[in-house]
Amino acid sequence: MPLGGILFITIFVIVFGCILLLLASKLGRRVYDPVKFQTYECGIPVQEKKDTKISVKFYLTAILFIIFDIEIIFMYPWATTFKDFILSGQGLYVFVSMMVFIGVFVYGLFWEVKSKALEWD
Amino acid sequence: MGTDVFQIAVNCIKLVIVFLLMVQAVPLLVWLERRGSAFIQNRFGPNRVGPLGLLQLLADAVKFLFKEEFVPANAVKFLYYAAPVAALVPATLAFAAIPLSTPVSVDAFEMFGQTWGPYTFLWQGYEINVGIVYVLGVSSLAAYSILMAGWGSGNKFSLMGALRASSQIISYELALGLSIVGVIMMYGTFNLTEMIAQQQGTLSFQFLGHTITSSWLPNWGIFYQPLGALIFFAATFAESNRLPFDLAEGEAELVAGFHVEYGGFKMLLFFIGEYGHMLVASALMATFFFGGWGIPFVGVAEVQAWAATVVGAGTSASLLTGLVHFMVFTLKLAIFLWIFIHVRWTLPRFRYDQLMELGWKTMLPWALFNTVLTSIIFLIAHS
Amino acid sequence: MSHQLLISTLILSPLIGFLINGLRYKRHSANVAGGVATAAAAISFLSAILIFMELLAMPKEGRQIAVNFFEWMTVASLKINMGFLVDPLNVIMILIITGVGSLIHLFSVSYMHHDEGAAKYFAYLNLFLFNMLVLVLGDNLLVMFVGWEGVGLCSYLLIGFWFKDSDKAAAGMKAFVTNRVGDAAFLLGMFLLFVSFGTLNFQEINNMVPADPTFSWLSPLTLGTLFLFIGATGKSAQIPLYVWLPDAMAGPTPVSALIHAATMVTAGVYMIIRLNPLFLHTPNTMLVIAIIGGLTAVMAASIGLTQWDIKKVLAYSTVSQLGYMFLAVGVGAFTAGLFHLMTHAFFKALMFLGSGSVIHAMHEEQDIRKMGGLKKHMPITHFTFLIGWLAIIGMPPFSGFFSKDEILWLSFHSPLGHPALWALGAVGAVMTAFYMTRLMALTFWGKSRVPQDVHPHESPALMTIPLIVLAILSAFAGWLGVPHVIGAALGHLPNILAEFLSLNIKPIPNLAEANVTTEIILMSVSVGFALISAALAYHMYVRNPELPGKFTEKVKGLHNFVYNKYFVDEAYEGSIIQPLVQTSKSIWFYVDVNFIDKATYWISDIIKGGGSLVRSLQNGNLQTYAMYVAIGLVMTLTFILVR
Amino acid sequence: MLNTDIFTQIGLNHYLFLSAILFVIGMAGVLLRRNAIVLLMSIELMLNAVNISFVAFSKYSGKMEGQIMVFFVMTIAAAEAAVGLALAVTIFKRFREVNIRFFEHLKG
Amino acid sequence: MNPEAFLFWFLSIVTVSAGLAVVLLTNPIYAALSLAMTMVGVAAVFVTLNAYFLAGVQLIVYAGAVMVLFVMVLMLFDLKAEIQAFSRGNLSGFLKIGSVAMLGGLIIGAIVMSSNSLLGNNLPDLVVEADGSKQLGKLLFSKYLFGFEALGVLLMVVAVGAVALARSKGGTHAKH
Repeated sequence: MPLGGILFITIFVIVFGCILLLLASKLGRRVYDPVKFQTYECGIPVQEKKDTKISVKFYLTAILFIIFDIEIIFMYPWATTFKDFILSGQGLYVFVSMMVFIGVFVYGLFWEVKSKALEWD
Repeated sequence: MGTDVFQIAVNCIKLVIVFLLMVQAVPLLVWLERRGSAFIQNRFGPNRVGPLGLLQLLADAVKFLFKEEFVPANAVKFLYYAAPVAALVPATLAFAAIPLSTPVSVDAFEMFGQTWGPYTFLWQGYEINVGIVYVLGVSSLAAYSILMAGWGSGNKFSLMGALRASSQIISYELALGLSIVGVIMMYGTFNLTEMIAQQQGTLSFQFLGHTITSSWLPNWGIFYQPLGALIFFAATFAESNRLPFDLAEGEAELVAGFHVEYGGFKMLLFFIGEYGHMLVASALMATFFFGGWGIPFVGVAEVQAWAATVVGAGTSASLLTGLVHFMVFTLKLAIFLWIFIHVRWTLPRFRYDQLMELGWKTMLPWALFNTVLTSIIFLIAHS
Repeated sequence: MSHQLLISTLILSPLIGFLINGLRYKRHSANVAGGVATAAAAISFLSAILIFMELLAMPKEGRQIAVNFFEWMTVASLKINMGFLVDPLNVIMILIITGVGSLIHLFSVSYMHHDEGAAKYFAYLNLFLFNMLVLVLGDNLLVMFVGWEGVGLCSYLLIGFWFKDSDKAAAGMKAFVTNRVGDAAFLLGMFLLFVSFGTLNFQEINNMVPADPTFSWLSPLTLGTLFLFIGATGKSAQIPLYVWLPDAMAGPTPVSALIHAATMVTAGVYMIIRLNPLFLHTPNTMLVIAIIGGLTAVMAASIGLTQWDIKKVLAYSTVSQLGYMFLAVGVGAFTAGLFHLMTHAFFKALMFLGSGSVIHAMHEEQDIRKMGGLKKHMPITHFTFLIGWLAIIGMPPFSGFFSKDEILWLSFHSPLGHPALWALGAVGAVMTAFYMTRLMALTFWGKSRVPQDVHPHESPALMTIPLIVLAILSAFAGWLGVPHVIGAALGHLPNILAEFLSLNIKPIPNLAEANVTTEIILMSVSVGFALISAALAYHMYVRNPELPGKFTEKVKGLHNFVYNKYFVDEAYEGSIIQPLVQTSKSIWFYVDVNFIDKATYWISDIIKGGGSLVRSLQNGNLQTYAMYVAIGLVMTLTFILVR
Repeated sequence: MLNTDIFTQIGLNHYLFLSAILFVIGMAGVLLRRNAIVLLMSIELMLNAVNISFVAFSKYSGKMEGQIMVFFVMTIAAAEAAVGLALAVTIFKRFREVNIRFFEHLKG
Repeated sequence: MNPEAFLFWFLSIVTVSAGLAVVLLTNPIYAALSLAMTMVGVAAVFVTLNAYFLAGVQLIVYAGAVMVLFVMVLMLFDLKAEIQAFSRGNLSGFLKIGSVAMLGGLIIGAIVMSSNSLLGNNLPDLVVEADGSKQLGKLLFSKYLFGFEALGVLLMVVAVGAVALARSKGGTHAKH
């Protein structure tokens, strides 16, 4: 069971990173300057602005990603077993059922492209 | 993880070594990148510190360590610190699952008045039988560190950079995931070790009941899945935020992306993460399409026989075999890493809309096409 | 399997055509829609031909293709399969339906191409074909009933196709309502048959019919067949339910040709032929059928004498000819009935399409008083119409002669027949010859009475080709069922149709002992009278066009009586519809408004009051709802655990 | 001597308890939090809890069906999250607020 | 303490505490990150149950996709710690907490009461060790094919619907 190894290396990496960060924070010299701690905006004073407008495209991308990601995940068990299915004579059946699925997938993708959900400007 | 203390200890040490391997690769790659870019651009690059400037990396590391610690005023402190550490984890976890060489078998031996062994140690962090899914799953966690860094910095620019970077990563993850469906279908397994084992020997495949063999081509995945390999490799560029897809860093628009507010050692950790992704990508490339640790035209048994003549049979021969294969794997890795670097200094950057267009409207459909094509050929070939 | 495929192609291709046209009707141009629909009908026709060949290839005793698609319903002992049966009887029907149907589709492409609702029209037409095929092919009464209702629906939709004209919409409504009366009777008949036999499958019913006839009027089988016959009078426009068919001419002319002449209206005849052993078992019903059929033939023909609308004349002619068919089946001459059904389908479709062609040429003018002399403008239409005319008046050797003559002869000679029935038929035939000649004369011959602003012209090829094909069929189809007198005279020509149908229809028992002389005499009498009557009509309407007016002056009362269709519509209106409307109105007022509505108001008030009490629970807060779910879950779990 | 079997012998019940606890936590989140997005997250938590028990049953009864069901549940959950967040985004655009109190337009 | 038990307890503690954090932390971003942690923990629990493929899918779909979406949305909304994170109301609050507690108690009670009858007497040891993902694939494409296709359609509908929703102008209600 690789779980132990995974846990071990995760914890190790986290501890390692923390130690390094701690070390770096102790070793560096500090000079206090209030301007330095201001948010960096290309040198001009920070403009405090409520409601930063962020394009809705980002969620659209993320939402579409979720949906299509799952569709792709669905292909994985199919891909592993496809050979076995062919050898047991059910290849065409499984192939056709997957093609139906992919057809629906492509239709969805096509719709998104057509409805300009994937256009960035 | 093992049945007794020795095995557990060795496995733990192995994991640490894998991690350190990744960490030490970063300065090397940075050096390579700087010298390489200088070579491409007809400059010298760092050449003062040490022979060929090799000690420059050490100097850089020390400089990083002694940088001033600094937290922006608007930052969310916990996330600001957690992000660089979190950047390390996914790459490490993924890299540890990739088989780097042949397993090493250790004969029974005496130690501390006790008989230990015999053991078989894998030349990898751990073996996972759903390797591909695991690697994909773990590397999809990379988006968190980016988002944490971007939001934790309390800076509009870094938030924007983080969103763009993560959007880009997830967009290309689709093409990436889809491009390997053909690979999975071909090998019929998720297990990376089995994939490598299936790529040994010379090219031979079944077609309509005939077995077709080649006398000189190695049995590598690239010959079965050229389109898949291309899409996969291109997508990994985007996954690891490298040029020509390093929009997150687009200096002109977003100053420097999600790590604007980072400096010193924290920046270095992000670097390690990014180069770690490159390493994982190259290793996966080698594993899926170029026979992993396999040496073309030479079987594992031949190498073992040769090693037995050099150091005598047993543990040491097995170790030597592993080392040889590891070297081959490293060589393959180096080639891909060099391609990464070469591309970075050759191609210009995409615009963001072009990037998204390429991911969704070009690579995703082509990957889908590759999947369908592979399955059709498969269906014809095997029935 | 291949049978299944063939039959599904046959049945489904019009349905698919309907879906294509129906779902996208706004986007299609008339030509595309017509092309799709015609192709669907043609595919259906092709598969019908293939099925026919398959059937021919089978040994004679086993000419049957039964397919069962799925089990439709099972309720107690009632088990209905979505099953279809093809045998010699309905293979003829499907050939007629799809063949004539295809021709009419083709005709419609040109006829309807100006109409904005053309796609809708073709969709309905295809849907009609589908339903008609279901009706004809169904292997049990219920599946048949599905088609029966479906064709009724399509008929309604197509009669009211130009629904913006309220008269036409009303005509559609009239057809539908009249058919409902028949359908109700059909359902009752179906129930009675089910009670008697415990099945609705045709073959099972036909096999279970007792050998000896029932002479009781009240036996369930007599009642059942009577009800079925009333259903048939609705669909096939017989007395007393014929009134809808003349009004149905409000629909587009090809529809009249397809639905109201060639196919749907013959469904009743088909149904009786399909169940012929059962009907033979109940001679009382047969007598009723024969009398009704004969009376309808005469009555409709007499109305046809006086009508001025070209389509109305044809409509009454159709009713009259349907009467002949019923007369035939009523005297047990099922083969003759089917034979006449077939020939009538050809020549009446031909005449309707011809009238469509005329109407098209006359710019939607249907009054024959405004026509005349069209012969020189429309040679092809005239020629084909001429053949139809020859066929319908029973001029040998055209198809109508053979079928009509066989009916007349058998109504005289068959054990169920009677000279009086023959007399009815003969009178009808004479009248038919008269009014058809009148129609020909007023439309094509004589002096032109066409208004100045109308310039008649020959129709395009797309319309004339179906006419020509149908003309050929009307001319020669009669040789399929040569009466054995003539057959014997011409050197033992066999009656192909009767032989082909021998699986379904037993020959009339005393056919062999027929008196040849009687037969020839009767034949000559009816043909002779018909010819005289035709000549009279020619004389009256072509030679001396003023004669008819003088004549009608003399018998004005009678003429008015006939011209107004014996006031049957008015009688129905006064005796049935008005009382019904009045009763409904009073029921509406006393029961609906004063009782049911008030009761529902009370109930709704109670619910409103209760609702306003419970409404506070539904406060729009999702979490409160989730809390209710949680509480419900707790209660359920507690119940399960404690129990 | 305390019987430590309950701690060392991990069986179906342990996983079911874990699942139940996570489920109840998620339910509490749904009932108590006011942020619509946190509500959605709590629902995801509940779904995960159920998935654990599915997989546990799958393992201990030796049937693969449980895992298939988890696969399906994940799909549905992802779809639900996508639609839920799209709704949240739409509502946020309108009201600049994700408090569940603002979504009470369906009250009777 | 055997490794199996250790792993179980470790993972349960991680998962449950991360789950608690989801509900209790007032800053939604921390809640989302804890939920991601929970998801990863659940994936690990799946591994202890030999469901390797599902663990990977859990990582990819939940941790990698769904939670990224959540975090993204929260960051875009820029929601800081909430002043009033929990709903108020004496009676309903009491009812809610009470019903949740009751529910927890009842489920656990039910598990305890039925522990003997859940699986019957003989517990078969599962043989989904190595070939689990293949077995899953075979079952998915034979017995559960319809569900699979239906989900494909569902996903397509969701893709269309979610995009249409997210791009809409925000409903027909007036602003308050």
